[in-house]
Amino acid sequence: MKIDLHTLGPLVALVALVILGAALNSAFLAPANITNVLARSAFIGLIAVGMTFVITAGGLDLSVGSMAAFLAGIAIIAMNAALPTTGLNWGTILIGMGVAILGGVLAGYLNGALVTKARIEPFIVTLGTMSIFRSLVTWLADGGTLSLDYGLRTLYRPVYYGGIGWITWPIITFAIVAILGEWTMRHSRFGRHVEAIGSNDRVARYSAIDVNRMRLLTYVLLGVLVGLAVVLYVPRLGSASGSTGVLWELEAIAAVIIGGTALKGGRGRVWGTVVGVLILSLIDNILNLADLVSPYLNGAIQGVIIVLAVVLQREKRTAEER
Amino acid sequence: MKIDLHTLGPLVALVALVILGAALNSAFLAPANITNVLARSAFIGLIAVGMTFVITAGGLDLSVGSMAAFLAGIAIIAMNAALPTTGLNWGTILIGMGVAILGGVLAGYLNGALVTKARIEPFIVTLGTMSIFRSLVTWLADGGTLSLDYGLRTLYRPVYYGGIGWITWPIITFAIVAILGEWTMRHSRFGRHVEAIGSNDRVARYSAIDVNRMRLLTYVLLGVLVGLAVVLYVPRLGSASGSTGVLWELEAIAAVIIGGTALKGGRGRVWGTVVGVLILSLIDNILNLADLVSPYLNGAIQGVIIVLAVVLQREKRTAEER
Amino acid sequence: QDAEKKIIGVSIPSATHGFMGGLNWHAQDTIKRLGAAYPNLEFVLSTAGDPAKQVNDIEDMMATRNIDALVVLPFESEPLTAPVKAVKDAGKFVTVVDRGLSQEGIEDLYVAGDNTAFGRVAGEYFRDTLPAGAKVVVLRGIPTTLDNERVDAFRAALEGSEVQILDMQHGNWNRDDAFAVMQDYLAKYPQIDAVWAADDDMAIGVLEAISAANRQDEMWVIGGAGMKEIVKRIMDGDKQLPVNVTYPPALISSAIEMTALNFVSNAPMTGRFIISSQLITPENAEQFYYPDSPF
Amino acid sequence: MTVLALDNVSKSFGPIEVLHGVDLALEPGEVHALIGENGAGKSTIMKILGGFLDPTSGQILLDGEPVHFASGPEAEAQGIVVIHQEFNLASDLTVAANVFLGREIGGWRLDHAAMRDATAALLKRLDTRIDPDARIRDLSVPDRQMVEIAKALSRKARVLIMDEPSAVLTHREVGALYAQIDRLRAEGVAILYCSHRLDEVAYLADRITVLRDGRVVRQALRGELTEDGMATAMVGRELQDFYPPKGQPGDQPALEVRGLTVPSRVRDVSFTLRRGEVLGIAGLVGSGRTELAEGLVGLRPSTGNIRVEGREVAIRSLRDAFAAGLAYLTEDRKEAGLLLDKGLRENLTLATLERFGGWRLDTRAEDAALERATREFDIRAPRRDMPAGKLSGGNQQKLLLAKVMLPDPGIILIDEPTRGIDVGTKRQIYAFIRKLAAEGRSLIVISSEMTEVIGLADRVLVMREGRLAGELAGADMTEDSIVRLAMGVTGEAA
Ligand SMILES: Nc1ncnc2c1ncn2[C@@H]1O[C@H](COP(=O)(O)OP(=O)(O)OP(=O)(O)O)[C@@H](O)[C@H]1O
Ligand SMILES: Nc1ncnc2c1ncn2[C@@H]1O[C@H](COP(=O)(O)OP(=O)(O)OP(=O)(O)O)[C@@H](O)[C@H]1O
Ligand SMILES: [Mg+2]
Ligand SMILES: [Mg+2]
Repeated sequence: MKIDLHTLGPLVALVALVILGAALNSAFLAPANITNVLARSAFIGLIAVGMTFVITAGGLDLSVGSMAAFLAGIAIIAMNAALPTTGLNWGTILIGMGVAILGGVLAGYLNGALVTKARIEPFIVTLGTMSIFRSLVTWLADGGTLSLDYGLRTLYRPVYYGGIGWITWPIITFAIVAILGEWTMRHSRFGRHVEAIGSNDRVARYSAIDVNRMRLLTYVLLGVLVGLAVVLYVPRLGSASGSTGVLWELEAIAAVIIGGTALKGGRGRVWGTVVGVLILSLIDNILNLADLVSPYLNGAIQGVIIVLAVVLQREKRTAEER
Repeated sequence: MKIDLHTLGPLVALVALVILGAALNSAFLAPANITNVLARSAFIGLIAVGMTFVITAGGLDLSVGSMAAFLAGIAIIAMNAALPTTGLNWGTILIGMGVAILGGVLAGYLNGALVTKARIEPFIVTLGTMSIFRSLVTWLADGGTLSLDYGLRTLYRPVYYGGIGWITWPIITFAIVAILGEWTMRHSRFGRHVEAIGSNDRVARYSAIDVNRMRLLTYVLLGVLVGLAVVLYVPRLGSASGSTGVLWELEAIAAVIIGGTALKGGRGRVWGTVVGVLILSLIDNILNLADLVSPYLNGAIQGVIIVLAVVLQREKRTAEER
Repeated sequence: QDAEKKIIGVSIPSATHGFMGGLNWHAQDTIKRLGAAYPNLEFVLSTAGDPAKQVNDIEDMMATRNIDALVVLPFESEPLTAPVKAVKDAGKFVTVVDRGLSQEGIEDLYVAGDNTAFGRVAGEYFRDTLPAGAKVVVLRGIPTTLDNERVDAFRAALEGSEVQILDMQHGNWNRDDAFAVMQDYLAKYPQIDAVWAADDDMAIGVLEAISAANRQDEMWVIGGAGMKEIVKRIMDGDKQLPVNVTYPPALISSAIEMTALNFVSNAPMTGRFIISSQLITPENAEQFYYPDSPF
Repeated sequence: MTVLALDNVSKSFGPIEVLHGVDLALEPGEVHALIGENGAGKSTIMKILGGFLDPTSGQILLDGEPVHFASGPEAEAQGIVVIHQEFNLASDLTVAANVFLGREIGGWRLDHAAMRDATAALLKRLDTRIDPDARIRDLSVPDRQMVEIAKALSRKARVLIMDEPSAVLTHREVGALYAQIDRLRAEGVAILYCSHRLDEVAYLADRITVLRDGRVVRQALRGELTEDGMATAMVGRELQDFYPPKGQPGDQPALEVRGLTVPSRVRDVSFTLRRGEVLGIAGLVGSGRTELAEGLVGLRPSTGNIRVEGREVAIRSLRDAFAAGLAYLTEDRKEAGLLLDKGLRENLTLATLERFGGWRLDTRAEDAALERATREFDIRAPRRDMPAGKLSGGNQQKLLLAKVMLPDPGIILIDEPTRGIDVGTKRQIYAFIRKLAAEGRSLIVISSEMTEVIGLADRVLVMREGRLAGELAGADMTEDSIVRLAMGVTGEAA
């Protein structure tokens, strides 16, 4: 098999970070810490897998963070509203999950339709919907926080914290979605067409691919995955507010690009995205492991590591191209 | 002369907004309000003109907001430090201005060099430097605010508030930069080369254009304009902190794209950018002037208007193509 | 000498606006001071930009730093309640600062300012000082629960008086945003008698906008939280800034210090300490003036 | 028995009508050649037949019935397959993925092996060694064309429309293409074939339609038209000698190249170009001719010693090459030659902007230059302000030539000078090259058309696998000897 340097580069960065972490603190490799890091990567991870498809098809979605906040908000409202009728049981929680996922489908459809039907630049569409979702959730929460009923929260909690041994549900979900995503990108017609569209949409059109439909589907897929991320997020914090999911979009896009997917589309690497997500979570985790510097400088270290992680990968590429 | 629909679209949106504003509140067209809105637009305006070049050459810069905060911070520190030696006079302020502009050159050079020499995706480079600059200014300010010496601030104040009649210096600067920017894009070799690079960098290379140097120059130009924006920003409030310039990058990019410049490069419209900047400032102004709805929903209205402004422009374009 | 090392984790929001900046500074300053004073205490500080990151930080402190106590200023009450409860359930000492958790009785020690008083004290000053028919505008912070509490209390204090609130928009505790909002208020309302800026960072922006419009003589401004520049001007008897309402960022210092004392002294440090908001007037301003703080 | 026909079809782009009442009928089992000057409307006809453009008036008849194709894929569903003049490949995807794009084999899971095998089989039939797993962006221009052909062959075509499929191919590959065309013809496929190589038209076509300025001016059956006759019908007047008489190159060396090496592609090439000489470089696809030229002008990192007019020069970028008086015309006009979305003027002056005004660009001077260039190179553009990508293929090539000649270079390297150019213009270009040589300039002409090299060059270098395989001059320049050197076959009968 041919080794793909685009994926290898970030992998090297990931391994370097793991070694650094282990050197800084022996607890780094303890199962508890690994569980924590993997589980919290799941939100951005799910979103980033969806984002990989959107970007590969030549799109972009800046609204995912706000969308997550909005979906969490309506899911919580729905569960609280249903509680008196349906009672304190899993049925109520399933309603909430359903609302999150269905809301994700609709929100993704909105973005996709504006991009493909109204033919507006994705950057603008999703910048607009980013404002809209953010502002709606703030309004729904009346400027404060929307909280899930305490009983429901206790019932729902194991969805984030429980699992099979130390492999908690978010980790399992992220793993399954990553595998399915990789499979879809590599081995399905949909993935093939997504890559073709991002590479050259005229060629795709000439090959009888319904370009608009496929593009729309990538946004819907991303919406569903944002919904799924929300399903895992709500039991963790039990609330949603205007500050939920701020900057998730940048993190997700960064993970996708660190992973070797080209921002201009045409080449999607779901594995790379997973590695990118892990790199970003590990940076935060490692900064917490040691008191390296003034906390004010955490951002600077983060920035340097992100750039370095990509340098590792690009260096190889230039060598290959020359 | 042929009418350019790309620029006309946003212009229609701008005129619609002006009419809306005037209808909602009679104070809207008062010279004081016009001065306020134009002067406030100047910061984003200067940056967006620079961003137009970067995007036209196929680049992107997410770091401008943080860069502005950082430059404002070092300019203030420099002026405060120079004060005991140079005294309370314009010389000291010129030092501060020099530091801001020179700092802008260096910061732009850093971004540009990482993009062109280290060959890293601009999105990642500037996401990294965005974190870095933001974190540096927070560190310099020790988490708080860097304030300019009171005497200096009083001396410096007229640079923002003064001017020729109601046309204050920021307005004048913005107008001059916009005209120079438009001229450069249309009538200079540099502008032609920038468009060529964004359109197809291989063709540019085969036409003996030093692609890397030109790309680097666009980042340096943007850095200089960020520096210039800072020169106008510091006298306004005389301070800088970690929250200065947050999200300016998104606003600047949005203005550029609303103005009809393509995000993928090759087609720059500086006039369009100016219109885009004005649209964005006007939305804020109108939302403040009119008691439309819950302030929580301001973001939603903003989002809708941004998308609509672009719909106006795109509708035309689809008709033109097949 | 107690040889056993105790680790105290401190988790606070990052310095995204003036007040938080001051709070960050006080936290670091206190940690440095206590670290030197008590060699068997170790501190772990982390700052978070959003609630989810703060939960991550707390998880990391538990999993990798093995803390004995946690001092937390929750970014938001709701999302932090369960994670902080988990820390308590693991047998750690928990100090909650400023924003109460949404469930009673989790923390050992609670040190807080009083947001309701913060709004009320300001509101009462407006009510008592302004003549009937006076018009005021309000700049709100970032939409959050605590902003709601302050604004509601302010409104309640004015209830029944003849003072009219013209408008309330969000200045997001940010100087630039406040400047723009105030400029637009000035364009919109020919008569404004007073401004409640609810935060001293916003007050700075508001004052600039007023003086740019040359309407300094028409209105005064009340901020909040006692920023040193503002306190200085009150001390100097600035007419535009008659008073201020405290909400000291130094409360984090008290919280960290009391938590430390719990380990180094014999006195158990538990209970609720509410540091109420006070009115800073030209007469008492001196005692609220900390020239070294960045805030 | 006509499968597909145009009935009185006209086509306008905006106010300009480019086809005027064209009738054309394609019969099964027949190769129908469409020839005409650049911009005559050949590609437009093909796009209309393939469903990619709507006729402005007139109709398309499929099996005698009027049809309307809403899109290319819709026409393809009816068995009408088009090989476009410009590439239609997604360059990030592999060869196999492109061949089966939109018609992937497999159920839920794509059957990669089946597609790869099928692609390999198709490519084998075309006698090329392209790896089905290679990405298109890593392929050379001729290889990409072979993939296009393979892609078209993989579709079940009743009608195959080929727009200059051979323009970028070399000898050997053209042979493979002919074999496939013969096979399809025998299977009863109707083929519409467009080419500027008249020898190939004479060899392949059962029926010929000659187009001039959007009108059919002549229809003929196999054997009714000689190559000269075709040329005359296309141009509308007699054409004399195809190649201009060769000149007398001077003795002074204009360019001396010693030990030029382009890492991993060209090794140790040395030659001397004399003033006033036209030096041909021949070789098979992939023999490194393009890399040699690009290394020479600083577009690729290279080592070696270069002297211009006896002075040693260091060329590290194209700018250095310009300064030394060298110019290079790329073979890849779509990707490296022209900005397809920019106007003619912007394209013409892009490499030489410093000649047009100081601080402010002098658009008047640019327009004047465009005026001159359109005359000198006979660029036929319906409108001056159209984007270069909307020009017909041949006219794009002429524009590119004009762009390269603008700095008035002393030494000119031309890679595939007449790709996609009609006979009439070819003659103009040949005459032009000769004129340049006569003026004392020196030229290197890289070409895959053997006859062109022989007819034009004073001397020819043959490359094989990145090295110089030999040099031929005068009467020794024959197709046979060039092929021998290029393939590395020695001895008399191989
Ligand atoms: N989309 C378009 N818009 C405007 N004009 C066009 C467009 N496409 C083609 N033309 C014009 O129509 C004419 C015919 O072009 P066409 O591509 O059919 O020529 P051709 O015979 O294929 O020439 P060549 O041999 O150079 O490929 C040309 O003048 C061309 O510039
Ligand atoms: N592996 C590759 N990666 C990228 N580009 C390539 C690769 N191989 C060839 N090319 C490009 O394809 C073109 C043709 O290269 P090739 O090696 O076939 O040289 P050539 O002898 O000039 O052949 P011809 O001129 O007949 O195409 C060149 O522009 C070259 O840059
Ligand atoms: Mg053609
Ligand atoms: Mg070649």
